[in-house]
Amino acid sequence: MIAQHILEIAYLIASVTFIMGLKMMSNPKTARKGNLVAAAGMLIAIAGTIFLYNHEGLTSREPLKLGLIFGAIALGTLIGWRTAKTVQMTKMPELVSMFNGMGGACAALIGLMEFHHNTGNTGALITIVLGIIIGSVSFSGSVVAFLKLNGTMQKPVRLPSYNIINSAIMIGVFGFGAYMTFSGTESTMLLYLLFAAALFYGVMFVIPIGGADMPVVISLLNSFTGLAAAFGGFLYDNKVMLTGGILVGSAGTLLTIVMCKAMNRPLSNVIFGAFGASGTAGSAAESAKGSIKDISIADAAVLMNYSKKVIIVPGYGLAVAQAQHVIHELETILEERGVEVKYAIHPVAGRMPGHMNVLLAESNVDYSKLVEMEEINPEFASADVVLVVGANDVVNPAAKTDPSSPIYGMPILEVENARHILVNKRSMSAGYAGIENELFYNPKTSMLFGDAKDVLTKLVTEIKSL
Amino acid sequence: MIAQHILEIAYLIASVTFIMGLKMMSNPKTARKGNLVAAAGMLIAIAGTIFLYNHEGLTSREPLKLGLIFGAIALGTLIGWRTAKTVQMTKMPELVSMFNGMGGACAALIGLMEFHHNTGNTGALITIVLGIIIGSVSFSGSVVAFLKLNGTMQKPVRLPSYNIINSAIMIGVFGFGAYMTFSGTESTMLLYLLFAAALFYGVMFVIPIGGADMPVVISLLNSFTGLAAAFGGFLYDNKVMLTGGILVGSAGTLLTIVMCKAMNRPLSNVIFGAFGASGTAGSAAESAKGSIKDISIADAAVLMNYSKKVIIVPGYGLAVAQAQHVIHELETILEERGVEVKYAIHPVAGRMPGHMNVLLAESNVDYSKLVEMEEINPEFASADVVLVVGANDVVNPAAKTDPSSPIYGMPILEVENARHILVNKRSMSAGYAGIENELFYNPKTSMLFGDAKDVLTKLVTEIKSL
Amino acid sequence: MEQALAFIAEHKEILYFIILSVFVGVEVIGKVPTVLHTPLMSGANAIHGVVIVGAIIVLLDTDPGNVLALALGFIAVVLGTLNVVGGFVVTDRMLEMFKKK
Amino acid sequence: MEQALAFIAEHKEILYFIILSVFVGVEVIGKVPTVLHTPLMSGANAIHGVVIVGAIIVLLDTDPGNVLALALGFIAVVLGTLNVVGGFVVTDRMLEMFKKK
Ligand SMILES: NC(=O)c1ccc[n+]([C@@H]2O[C@H](COP(=O)([O-])OP(=O)(O)OC[C@H]3O[C@@H](n4cnc5c(N)ncnc54)[C@H](OP(=O)(O)O)[C@@H]3O)[C@@H](O)[C@H]2O)c1
Ligand SMILES: NC(=O)c1ccc[n+]([C@@H]2O[C@H](COP(=O)([O-])OP(=O)(O)OC[C@H]3O[C@@H](n4cnc5c(N)ncnc54)[C@H](OP(=O)(O)O)[C@@H]3O)[C@@H](O)[C@H]2O)c1
Repeated sequence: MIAQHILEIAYLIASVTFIMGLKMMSNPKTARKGNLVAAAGMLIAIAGTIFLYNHEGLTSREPLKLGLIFGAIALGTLIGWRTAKTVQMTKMPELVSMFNGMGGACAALIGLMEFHHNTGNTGALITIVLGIIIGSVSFSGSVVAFLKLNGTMQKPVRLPSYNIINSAIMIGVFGFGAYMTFSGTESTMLLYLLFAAALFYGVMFVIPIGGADMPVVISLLNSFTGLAAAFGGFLYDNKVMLTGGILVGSAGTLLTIVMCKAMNRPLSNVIFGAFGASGTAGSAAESAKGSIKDISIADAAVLMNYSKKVIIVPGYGLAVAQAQHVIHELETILEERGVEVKYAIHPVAGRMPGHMNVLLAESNVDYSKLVEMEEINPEFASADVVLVVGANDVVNPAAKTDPSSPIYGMPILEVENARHILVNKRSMSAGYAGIENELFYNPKTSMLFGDAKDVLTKLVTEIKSL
Repeated sequence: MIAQHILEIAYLIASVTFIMGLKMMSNPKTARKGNLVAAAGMLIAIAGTIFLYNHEGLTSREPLKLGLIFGAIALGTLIGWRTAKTVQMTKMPELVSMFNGMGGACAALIGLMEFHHNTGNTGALITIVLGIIIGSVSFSGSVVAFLKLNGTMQKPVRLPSYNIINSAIMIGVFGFGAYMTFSGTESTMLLYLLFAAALFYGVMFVIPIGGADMPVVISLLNSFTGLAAAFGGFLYDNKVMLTGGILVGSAGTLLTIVMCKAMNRPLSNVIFGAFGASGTAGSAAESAKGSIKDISIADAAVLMNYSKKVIIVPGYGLAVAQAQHVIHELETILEERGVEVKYAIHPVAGRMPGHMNVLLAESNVDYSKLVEMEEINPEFASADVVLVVGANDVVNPAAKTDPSSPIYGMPILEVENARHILVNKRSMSAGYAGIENELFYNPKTSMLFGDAKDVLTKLVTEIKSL
Repeated sequence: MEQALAFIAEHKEILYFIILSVFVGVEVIGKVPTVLHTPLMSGANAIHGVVIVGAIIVLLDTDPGNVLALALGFIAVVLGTLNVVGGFVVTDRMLEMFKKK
Repeated sequence: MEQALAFIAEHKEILYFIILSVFVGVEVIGKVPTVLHTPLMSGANAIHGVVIVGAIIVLLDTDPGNVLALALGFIAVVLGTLNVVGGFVVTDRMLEMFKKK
């Protein structure tokens, strides 16, 4: 009995650490500590369960089982730790996606194993079946998301009227689940068929969505996994699984919505077919307004070297090109020459919210040089040069001027107020939103075509030689 | 049974409305609706209790009882509604204090009546006794606070080493409470003695605190009453009393701390003797720096009439003088003459947070003219005239320049950047913090002595005649 | 010690309830701009008037022959109503003035 | 209908628990600045790894002779650990870079 009581208290403490951890993670000053607090709580919950959990008549702690548990934890820790420590910062979305999938799979497996122990107990079966379905969808969906971000799966695969097909599949899966719950069946075959069907639905759910929308999808799947964990909590009447699961479920849902809002498009748009992958990406065919002006690396170097103030606008292309270290070098050398350099950080530049901050922080850029959109916008007027590196949508004036544009209404960085605008990208192709950008035709704008890393490296060499 | 179930659901709904209501009240756009949402939930909880509550074998609904209940509600509604509708906006702190006291008394009475029904049941007795003590302290404390705000009780009454005496009384009351809980006594006499002792402690708790600190005290007593309501919830295992009580208890505590922070002093300072009432108030004897300059109403009128931009800084004196309507008149007439007029709102101007907003909103001042401190501070430099009406501490430059000042560190309105500063107050006495204000000796400053309402009325007449 | 543990574990439901409610209360208030502090204090004040539910219960459960109890209960309900009605009405009055013109 | 009412009323404890938890989750996240969205998503991701507790329970409760169940349980614990450890470590790595220089 006393062991049970201590375990309950351990769960209570862990639940509080989860709340406190999330709360602390919402403030830059306490964020890191918050993560550690939640991790400590997790440790308490896990250790408590291993040593104290007891279901009269069922629980046993043979050396074999304990060996398996510790072996599994050791293995998982080893792989998880190594992957997390070695992965490149630009690969964050992939990583979160993968870890999320693991959690979903874990929840589904628990359901698969508990199904036969609960025949006839409808209440328990409801939570089990929902756990299997949601966990599996989260798992297979995360894997597809991972492959898409990875570049392995490039194009969105879209069957004709895939929305209708997907809805049908979803209804089918849940109908199947209802049958498994209420029919009293004990068939293992059917159980695995349900598992397979849910996995299939997860694939179908994510496959039509464009790669660029993956962060939103991952955030959504993240909250799904939370839900699956909560169903596990219902099954075992386990409070810490409930708090952890529900917290992540609700917080993840809100975060998904917030991410969509920051990009100025409704969530339904992301899921049910949206510009992220629609044909428009190629058809940036709107009549070009004016002509494009090139600039040589040498001229750009001179221009920047003799400026008073340069503002750098990093975007998705910088992340892809892994140019965060070179840009820091450029910044350092310019500062040495007495040029004031700042970074203008748009909240949705890159492919995840806060992507640019993480990236530039990695390359040791001084935190105080990263200026948020609202603060930097008034400063562009006093900048001699704005250097746009691999950014596109976040500097597209159509968001302010063209009500028919899909990004209309999204706040943008008002770079056109600067004296000179340098834009580095590889070609004239569109960005995430798949639309033309008038900025490139602005008389003040000069293009520096090429891969961001290449161009910046050359620029640095050039400036050094001045 | 079904009635019970409906009642539980009614309580669930009411609890959710309380949370939603508080949440909505935290946003200016939804605040009013939020209040109504919470009120609707309260109605549901009350009606549900009257018609559906049932404690097998105890509950009965004779016409007499129902008559008493409806009579009491009718009486309370009549008085509460009338008072709330007719009271002047400047009397808000008094009103909140009074209503808070009523809630505390209600909780204490419940405890007094339930005590004898629960002899021997220690768990119940704990909640009952705590409910009586906290409810009574909240009641008598609120009454004292009311009298102090009201002006009936002017000076803080302080026995020598009152902190020690008060702590002793507190320990005594709780010790007495513990005796009542654990001794198994059934003495009615002792029960009422406990009630009286708690009332006495409430008086002693508030009486040494200066009148100006009352808003903080009221906020604290507000959370006490929440706690008392929560203890009632424990007693009856009544969920809606629990949620309502705990929500207000925790929210009220945070609000108290936030209020103290805005005034830059710790809560302990307020409770255990602080400058609010210490001797310094009169001894604004620091050597005056420079000399005071008077200005006539006529000259002030001319100055303002021919300005481009006037910023008005309202303070506590404006509230006391009930000059909010006259100041609006002044603003209107100046605007008619083509002068740009804005109000600079310091977060703790007046005697309650947000006091100035409520006051000026009452007199129909356009919401967009009320500018928060952070936003208006850069604007003072472009103002021709700043008119300070009954404000003192919130424009005291010592907060920025003098580390030994009790208000050092509090953000202030930087009026000294304006071209001319007009200050209206009745004399050279200090404000809430009881300290000298160098601003009045500033060469740019001219004093307009007199009661705010008088002076402003004359000013309006004068400007009209120009 | 053992007893304390048992007490906590046995009352875990209510403990979770209290902890979660406290967090909700604090988080909900945390975002309030200074302008709304006065109305908020007043609104919260009205909400703790829910103590009136207890007063009604006392009155419903009381022995109908006990005049003192009936009288006390009556007073308690009056006080609770004052808290509720006064609180909500005055909050509404304050917030009414905030609406954009 | 009546059954539904009874169901809700009988499960009120857990309903309050769910509702309060949802509010806490939403309120706590509501204040996060955009900069912290990525680390937060990652941190939340680690927290739902608490599902590992369920995997451990399954393994502890399983018949020690059932090899398939033991194998599945083993895999479940590995997956759960990956979620937990990977999630917390990567979040820490991200946040480490935010610290002021
Ligand atoms: N941050 C988030 O949370 C998030 C999540 C999902 C979606 N989004 C969306 O992503 C967009 C972000 O805007 P953004 O301005 O950062 O990016 P963007 O609009 O997607 O544009 C990126 C540009 O970078 C260029 N580029 C690609 N690889 C490059 C390389 N190696 N070197 C140099 N340039 C390269 C591309 O042009 P070339 O091909 O011509 O080189 C492209 O036009 C927004 O529309 C936002 O809504 C954001
Ligand atoms: N807002 C809150 O939440 C809150 C709560 C508690 C305390 N406080 C404290 O209250 C202070 C507020 O600052 P404040 O600048 O608004 O007020 P203040 O510093 O208290 O000064 C008010 C001034 O108004 C003058 N005055 C009084 N009656 C007047 C009348 N009828 N006509 C004209 N003038 C009159 C007084 O001077 P004469 O006597 O010479 O006329 C006094 O110097 C701060 O120290 C703050 O910390 C605020």
